[in-house]
Amino acid sequence: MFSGLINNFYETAAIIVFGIGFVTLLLNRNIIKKIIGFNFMDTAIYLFLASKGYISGRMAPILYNETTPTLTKYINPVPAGLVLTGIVVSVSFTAFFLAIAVRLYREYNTLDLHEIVSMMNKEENEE
Amino acid sequence: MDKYYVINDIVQNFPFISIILSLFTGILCAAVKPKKAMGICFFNLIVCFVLSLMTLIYCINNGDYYVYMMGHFPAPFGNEIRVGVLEALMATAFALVMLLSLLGGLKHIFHDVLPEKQNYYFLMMELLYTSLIALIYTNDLFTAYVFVEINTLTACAIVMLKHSKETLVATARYLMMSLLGSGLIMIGISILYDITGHLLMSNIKESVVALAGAGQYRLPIEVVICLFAIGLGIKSALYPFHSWLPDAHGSSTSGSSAVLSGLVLKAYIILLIKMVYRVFSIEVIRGSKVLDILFVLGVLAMTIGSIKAINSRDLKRMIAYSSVAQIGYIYLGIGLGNDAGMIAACFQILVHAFTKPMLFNTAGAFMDEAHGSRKFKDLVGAARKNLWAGIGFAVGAFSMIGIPLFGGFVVKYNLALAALPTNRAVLALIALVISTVLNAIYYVPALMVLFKKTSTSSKIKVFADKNDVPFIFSNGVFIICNFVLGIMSPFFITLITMGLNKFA
Amino acid sequence: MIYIQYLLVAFLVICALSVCITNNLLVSLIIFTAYSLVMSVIWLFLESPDLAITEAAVGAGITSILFFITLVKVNKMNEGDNSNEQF
Amino acid sequence: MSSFKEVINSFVEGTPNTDTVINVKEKRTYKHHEKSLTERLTSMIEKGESKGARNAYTVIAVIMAIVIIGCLIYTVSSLPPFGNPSNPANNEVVRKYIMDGIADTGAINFVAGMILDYRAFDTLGESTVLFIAASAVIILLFRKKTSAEEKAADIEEKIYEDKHDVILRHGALILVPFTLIFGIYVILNGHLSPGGGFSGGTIMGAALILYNLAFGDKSTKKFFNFKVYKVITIIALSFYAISKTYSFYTGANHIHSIIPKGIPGNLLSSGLILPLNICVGIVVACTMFGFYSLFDREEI
Repeated sequence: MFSGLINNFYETAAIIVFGIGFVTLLLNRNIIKKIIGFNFMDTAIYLFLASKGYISGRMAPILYNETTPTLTKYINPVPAGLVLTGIVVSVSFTAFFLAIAVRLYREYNTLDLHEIVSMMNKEENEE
Repeated sequence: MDKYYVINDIVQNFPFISIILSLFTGILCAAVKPKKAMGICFFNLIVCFVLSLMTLIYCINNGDYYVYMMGHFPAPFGNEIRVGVLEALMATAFALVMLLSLLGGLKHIFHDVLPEKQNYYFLMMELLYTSLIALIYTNDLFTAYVFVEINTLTACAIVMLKHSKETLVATARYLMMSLLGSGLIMIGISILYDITGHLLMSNIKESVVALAGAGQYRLPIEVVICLFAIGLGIKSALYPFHSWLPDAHGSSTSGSSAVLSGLVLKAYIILLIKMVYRVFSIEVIRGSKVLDILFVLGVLAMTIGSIKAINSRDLKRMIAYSSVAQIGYIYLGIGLGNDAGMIAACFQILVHAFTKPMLFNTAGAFMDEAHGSRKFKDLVGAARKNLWAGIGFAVGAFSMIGIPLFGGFVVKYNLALAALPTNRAVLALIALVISTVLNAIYYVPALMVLFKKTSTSSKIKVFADKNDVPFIFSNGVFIICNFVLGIMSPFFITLITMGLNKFA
Repeated sequence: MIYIQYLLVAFLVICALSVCITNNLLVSLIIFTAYSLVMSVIWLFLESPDLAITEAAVGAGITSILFFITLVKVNKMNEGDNSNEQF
Repeated sequence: MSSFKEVINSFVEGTPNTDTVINVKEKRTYKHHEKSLTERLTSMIEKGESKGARNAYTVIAVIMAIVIIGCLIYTVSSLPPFGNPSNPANNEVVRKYIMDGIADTGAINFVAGMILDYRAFDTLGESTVLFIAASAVIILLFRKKTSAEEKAADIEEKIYEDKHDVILRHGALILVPFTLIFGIYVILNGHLSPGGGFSGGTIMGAALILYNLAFGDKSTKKFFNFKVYKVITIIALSFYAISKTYSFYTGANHIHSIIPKGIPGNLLSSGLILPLNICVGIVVACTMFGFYSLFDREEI
């Protein structure tokens, strides 16, 4: 098992960062921290995916110094395309979540989600 | 060329046209005034309904599925969508439900959403519909991921469009849980891509079956199945991950609640069913332990969701918790692991999609009578002031409880039949009985409160709110649909069976 | 070469951990920016220049700007104390 | 200067070291800072809230996360080895993308060919995600300013303008054109070299943001306001959707597409990829600047 982990060190690191991001997103009370955790989680997945496309000794999938491509010269282009899509998705979500954070701060004057929820419950009980 | 790729009928283009049309008209909504955006949205939904219905009829006549290439390259090189009876049936039902939910909640949409942002409501709804049908039709895992993200974003947006503090908090929690789910789904797709080398469902299935046969990568496949089940479970509010649902569905405007509970949750479950059949193959799934987990979680959801609903003092929250319980039925059916259970689960998707939006819309109508309050104590006698909504609520409640003539009964009957031959029969039957009793315990008192005679509403003065014609219309159609689903259930079950047979 | 990659990957994990531990939002944002930059270098090592250029522009550029501007905004609201203002 | 102990304390408790780093004005409150562990504990005791259920939830969540991560790490150890050419992922799909990519799409950059031609449906969805996110941020933050507020903003702008940093302005004067041209280069060469619509658009967006920071809102508004944003974005996305509809429709019905592929390697080649890259670039540049502008002053 251990040699497998060392051999796949990019994937291992990606999973560890994914775990840290996952826990930060789930448990941290601060919304900004949650968003950073979400970004960690997503980039970790992209690292995982991108390392799947790498083939040692080959180069980036752009035609170089030849007219007809040689298969053994280039790495796998599929993961790169998927990650490119994913990065844009995650920046969209970051912007959306940050906008919600700004609005929440304006309404409740804090960024602590637990505090916000307890304030909301208190208001509801008062009604 | 494969026979499934041949396009020789104009009808075969319709699923693709409905996806692109809703996307395009959705984008256009950003540029126009709210009333016009509403017109575009309804026009698009009606067109999509007609197109999907024609596709459904074509598929029934044809008796087979076909694959539509999105581009010039066949699988496994390009994207493609796959159209069969089940997909077309769901797309038709979803278009109808969305149309009726929007009509029913129209008054509230124009009341709850700020005037300058109303066109964005219809934009989000259209793009939500795009993502729903794309999720239903797609045959490619990564496309599914992209449209899951669109679905999440638009679903959060229609929650937060109601201008209040409460919806903001609900949106933040909903978004957080959804992002966790998306992360798990994405990493599942990555591992699956790594061990099979494909993103297209049919090709992945071939590889997975071959790998499972050879006994290779047993652990990764097991882990990936669990990741998808948890990820989609979070997004469809399976029991331990349901914490976001009551807030999000309870606080948003009634049209949004209707669409969220009726359609958004269902799309993820349909994706899960597609994965079970078309990505992992049912044999591999049966070999893993995930069905047991889903079964147990389904049973827990059925009971605990109902108990939470009994405890709530708020009409919309009660209906939202009832969704948790109803989602439990679907997972119970999937967890049984046989075809009959899966058919019952699919039928429950249809029944719930037609019942829950009606309940939310009528709840919105009651809230008008109580000056916007959702609390039961303010809603006493509300159904007497708006009898048409009261009838709708009663029909929905009877269906949810499982009284014969309604769809809910057929679902429970079929689930019980499906459970009998399995080794989980006792637990499943007990859960069904307990959950039926619990359903009655909260829906019957709710009905009694709503129809109670009070000093101000001893006589039924008005049959319905004359100013709200769209609601009267949509409620009527919803009631008819509920009866149709209950009475003509054999027809729908035959359709679902046809579709599921072609899935495998 | 492989040792540089080990080092970079270790840096990623350390960055993620330190963001989890620190309580100062500004510090965690700066760490996040550094993380994105290292990530784009790693993508060059993985022979994906498309990703490297996108991550450098999006992750280290726009996302960080958005984070910082949110922080500035929140700070400003705190100073002005106009939190009850409706819009 | 504060003592070492104070520095350590401030690090542990999360309050910034006010004496050394922060000036007096910012000293007052740090509400937007996350509460430190000790603060949380004291507030918990003071309020006397029963946190039993929440703690149980936290413990369960942590256990669940650890189990998931453990399973995943165990899975990683048995996955195909890193960098091996005979992995299952390197199959006939990759072979087709590389060997036939130039003939099929005309793009030298195989990644661009893949995302904008072979798997264009995903990319259409992705651009839509960006558009939806921009709309959602507009919903959340956009507001029409009243005339009084506009006046106040004008005055602020004037004060702000006087204080404008000479270095920033001159730096921006040099940097903005180069950044813009680099962004345009990256977009136009998306099918020939690394980059494409998304990265190029983001670079252009960054250039616009720098311009706005250096020269103020008024000069930006002369060429970029909400109306311009709406029109440009909708036209670009509609063109994207319509052109892809054409290519999907012809593809599925096995009709020959009339779009020429051009000579691979030339700037004007590879069929629809170049126009699509331009569209995506425009949408992304507008959206990124729109995000910044909405966050900064709640308008575009």
